[in-house]
Amino acid sequence: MTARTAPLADAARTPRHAETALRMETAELGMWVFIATEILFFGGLFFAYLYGRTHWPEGFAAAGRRTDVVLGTLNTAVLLTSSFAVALAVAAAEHDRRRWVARLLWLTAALGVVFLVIKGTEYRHEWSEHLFPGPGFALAATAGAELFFVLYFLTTGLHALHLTIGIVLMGAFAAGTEHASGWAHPPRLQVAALYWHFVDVVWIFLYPLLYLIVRHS
Amino acid sequence: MSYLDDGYTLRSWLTTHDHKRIAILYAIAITGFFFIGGAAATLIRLELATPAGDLVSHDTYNKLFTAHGVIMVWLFLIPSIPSVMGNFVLPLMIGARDLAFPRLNLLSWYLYMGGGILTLAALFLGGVDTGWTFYTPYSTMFSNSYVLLTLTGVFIVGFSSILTGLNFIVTVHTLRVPGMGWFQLPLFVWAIYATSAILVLATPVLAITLLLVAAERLFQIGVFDPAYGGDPLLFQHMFWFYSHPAVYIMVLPAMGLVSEIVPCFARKRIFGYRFMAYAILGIASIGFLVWGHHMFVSGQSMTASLVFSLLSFVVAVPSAIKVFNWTATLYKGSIRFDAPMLYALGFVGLFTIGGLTGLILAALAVDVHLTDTYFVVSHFHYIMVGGSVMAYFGGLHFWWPKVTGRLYSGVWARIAAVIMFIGFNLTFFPQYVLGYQGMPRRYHAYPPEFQVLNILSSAGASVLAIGYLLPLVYFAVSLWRGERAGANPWGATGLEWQTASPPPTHNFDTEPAAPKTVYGYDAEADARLAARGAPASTERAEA
Amino acid sequence: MSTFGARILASAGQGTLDPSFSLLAPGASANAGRTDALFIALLVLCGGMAIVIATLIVVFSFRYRRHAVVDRGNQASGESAGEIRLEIAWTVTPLLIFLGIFAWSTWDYIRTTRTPADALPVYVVAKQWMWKLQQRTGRREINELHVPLGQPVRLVMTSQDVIHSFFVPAFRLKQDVVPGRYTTLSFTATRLGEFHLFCAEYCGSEHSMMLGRVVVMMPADFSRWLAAGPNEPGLAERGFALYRSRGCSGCHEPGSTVHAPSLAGLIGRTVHLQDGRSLVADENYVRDSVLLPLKDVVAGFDPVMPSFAGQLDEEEIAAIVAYIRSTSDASEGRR
Amino acid sequence: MKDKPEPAPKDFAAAVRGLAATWVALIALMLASLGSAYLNLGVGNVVAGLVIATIKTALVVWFFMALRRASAMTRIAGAVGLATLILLMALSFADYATRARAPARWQSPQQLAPALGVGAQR
Repeated sequence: MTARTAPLADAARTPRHAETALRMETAELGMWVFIATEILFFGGLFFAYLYGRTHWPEGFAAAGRRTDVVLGTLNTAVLLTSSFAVALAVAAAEHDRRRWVARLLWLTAALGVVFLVIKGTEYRHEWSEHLFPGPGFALAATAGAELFFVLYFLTTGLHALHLTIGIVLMGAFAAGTEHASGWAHPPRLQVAALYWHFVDVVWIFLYPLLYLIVRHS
Repeated sequence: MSYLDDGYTLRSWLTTHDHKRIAILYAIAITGFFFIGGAAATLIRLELATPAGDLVSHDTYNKLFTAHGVIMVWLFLIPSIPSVMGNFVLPLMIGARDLAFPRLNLLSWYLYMGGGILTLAALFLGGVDTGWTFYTPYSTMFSNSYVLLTLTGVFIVGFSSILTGLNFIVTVHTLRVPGMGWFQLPLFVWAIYATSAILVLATPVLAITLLLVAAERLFQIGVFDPAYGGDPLLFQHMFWFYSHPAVYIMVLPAMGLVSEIVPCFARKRIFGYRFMAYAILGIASIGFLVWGHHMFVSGQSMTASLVFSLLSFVVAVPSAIKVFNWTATLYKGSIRFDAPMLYALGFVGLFTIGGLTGLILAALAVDVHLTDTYFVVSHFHYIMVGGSVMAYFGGLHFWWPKVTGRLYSGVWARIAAVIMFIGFNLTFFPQYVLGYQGMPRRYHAYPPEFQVLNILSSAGASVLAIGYLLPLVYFAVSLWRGERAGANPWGATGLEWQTASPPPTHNFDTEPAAPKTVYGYDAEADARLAARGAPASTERAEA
Repeated sequence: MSTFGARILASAGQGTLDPSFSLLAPGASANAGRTDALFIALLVLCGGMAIVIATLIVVFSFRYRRHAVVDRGNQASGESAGEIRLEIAWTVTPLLIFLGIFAWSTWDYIRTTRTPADALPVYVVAKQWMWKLQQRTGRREINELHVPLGQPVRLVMTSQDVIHSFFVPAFRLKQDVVPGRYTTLSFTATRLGEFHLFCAEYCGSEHSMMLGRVVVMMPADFSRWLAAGPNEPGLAERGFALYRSRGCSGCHEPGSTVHAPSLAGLIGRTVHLQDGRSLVADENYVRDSVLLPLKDVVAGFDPVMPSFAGQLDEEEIAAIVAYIRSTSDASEGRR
Repeated sequence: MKDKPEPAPKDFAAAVRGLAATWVALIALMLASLGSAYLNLGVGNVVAGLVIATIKTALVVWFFMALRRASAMTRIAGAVGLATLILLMALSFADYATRARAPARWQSPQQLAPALGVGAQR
């Protein structure tokens, strides 16, 4: 959301636009509307998951046991911490601690990269265990297990794509803050942070749905 | 300096951030797509003039109706009024200098063009034969055509819709001229606002659904495929969750437009303004609850069918309110019959018929017979072509002087409106009868007893085609040597009429003041003026 | 096809381009009269509303045209109390009318979907681009369905490929035929003659060629026709043979060594499942149990049944279902 | 819900403390969620997982995303998105919950090979 550019060049003639508070509100509302869209975008996949889970409970349970709960939990912690870091960065920006802002944003981006690395490791394990849907799928005998893994890879894949965009965004803001670029001002950073938190929230729901279906017995 | 004179190079147009220029870009593209989609419809009607499938092969026919549907729905109807007229007049109507995110607006147009070109590429490479509904498992595992390319095109166009909707929502919230409250907004703004909400909330579900269809086609994964544990009805639920509200994306802006035109030419404030606004919100929100009425015979549970049938009756109420209010607005007006008014009245009539037949379709017992027949085809054409396209032309004629600064031939415009109205009814009314007699839709050849009505329909289509081609001519003449239009040729009250025609790049030379009331027309004063023989296009800044 | 066309013409009594078509094609089933009655009522109501609105628009347009000298006074500048009352009136009135229509149509719909207990079952398999039908006696038909006059018929339908839709306009009935599950459609024919059968859900290249006809015969003629068919074993008999030859009986017969639930009279019975759910067994349940035995295991039994997916085709499963149904004729026709 | 947006905390240290407390709560909830999965609660497992996820989301939205400081319109934007998603699920399940039977495995040959991957045979 870097396109918030009303005709600022002519700010004197548009006092309404000149107010930072209003620009802030515009960008923030835009991001929240975008998040509403994203809720429905991921929502379609959650809906498909709901269908599968209610129709093939055994298949989903059997498949859910095969996901890597240790790495999944680790990744959840990584992502929650990254959200914490970016929230700190926003707070630091509001209080004019520019050095901290840059550091915290680099930390956020780095945690994002760690998340992707761990996720990649998981994918590698799943590949070697023949858990990719398709010929030779390990749980082919259990109805519904394949559907679970289809949704697993689609949701985590789309989530990883969103996270990658977030990492680039955070990296850009970190660099922008270090070089004191005009565009990386606090209100805009706050709006970018909203995006990062949203990606985190998606994962908060994916975690119990993909990793914690049935772990007992 | 008008926005049209702000640079003449192609580059100045393709890199513009000006909402007015982007609207023009949309208008040009949309006109192209409309005539491509129309060409497909022409071939369909030609084929259906005889019962035997003799003009084109059945595969070609299937590709034709798919192309017609895909182009008309996603490349014409959905972006038509919001992206062209919403873009042009929404900021003007609320006294803003541009949309909230001008660069995003340009990006929307590029996404739209990119998606549109991909879709067209699929058509010219060999076409798609799934129908615009992409029903699984036909689209995922059986269709041997360019499904993936089309899906990609529609997917991208969807993102263009989402960004446009987002832009409009934020604009209406944050850029209204100071002092302009929610209940001082013109109803067109209300309608665009509600439409945007639908665009933002429903389109992502379409995007994810198309993504799943594409994934299923690529990897055979089985979300919608019964062979692997999926459910074809899951696709239908997700698809119609978007596509039913999409009908309201197409018709709500048309309602807003008509609510601008009718008071202006009746010289009277709109009847029941608040109720009109509530009705718009009601349609937009209840519209999300009725998608299951597309699935009455699909094998969904009877309970679900009953619930969706009930809700479908409820959603008809706000539409009825709107028709009553337009009619009541005419009462004690001082009515002028310029071309925009003829289109608007045509809209009210055709939308009423379309809406009432929708009521018939909402009745479960009757729908079991009528669904997937020409009755349904006719019903949604009454809403979308009789309704939305008619209103689109109404808007075009209403704001043409504002957009171009020129007047067009009023006589020819009225003739075109009448031809369109007659041609439309001749084309689609026989299809209601065909539907009740049981002619299924998407049939390339049909039993001979349906021929009489099909010939009528095809004949009507040729009249309709003339109606659609006429404006190309007189609008071109208007651009070439049309009379200069003043700032306010209709004597309308909206803020968009308080600036020059065509407007300057920054819309207003001095920031306009918020009007005290919306639609402040005065029929009595206008009638007195008329009695004294004042010309029809009296300039009156404050009517 | 030409004889088919000629037959259509003969039965409809119309030539090509004969303008003497009837607006409502004659109904030929018990529910057609109800549907037509509701449709005509709706047509009158909606037509009436449309005419009233059109008349008002025309009258107002003429009376209040710009140059007319007419009283335009007494216009409130805001929303008066009278205006609000009017708005409420024309909100509530349509809503009540609509709810009335809803009640009527729902009542009709429920009556139409209710199947009498003695309905004659016919198994329908749709595929691109033909209808394969099989009577209970095993007599097969392609793109033709013979039914007796006045006797309820219940179609049990599934598709081998994409979604199709079984549509008989003269019966005012239609039901999608979905791959992977059974859908049902029941009707009682009330007119002798031949009627169109269309596929109403777009299903690919030759969708518009997926035509057939429904032949309604006198019950005696129907019995004769049924008996005159190619002498194939009845569907249930064929199912019984499969039940034996594929080894179902090895476990499901009461005296067998493997502990498996008895299938006698299964359809229509309430079945309690291991995971605490319970359901009423129907064709789909039998079908699922044959193909996906571990999905719904009956309470008190071990999940030991192998899947027969890929070993039985759609018609063989239909035969087995018909056999199981034949063991419970008393409870037939539920749902 | 407070009617008026709260201003940002004046004190940086106080802001950091608030965010840190939120983070600790989030990690604790994550562990609780993990633990609950190892207890046999039947349907309770799903409920516990989703309820905890909802609480975590509320924490993130309220404190990290500063919705408590946002305008009413902004709050509505997020809420409407969520409500629409619930509509999609609830009304569709009006069908699924009352449909006679779920669809089953289907065994007809494929007409098309998948574009990628060999598929089909298993």
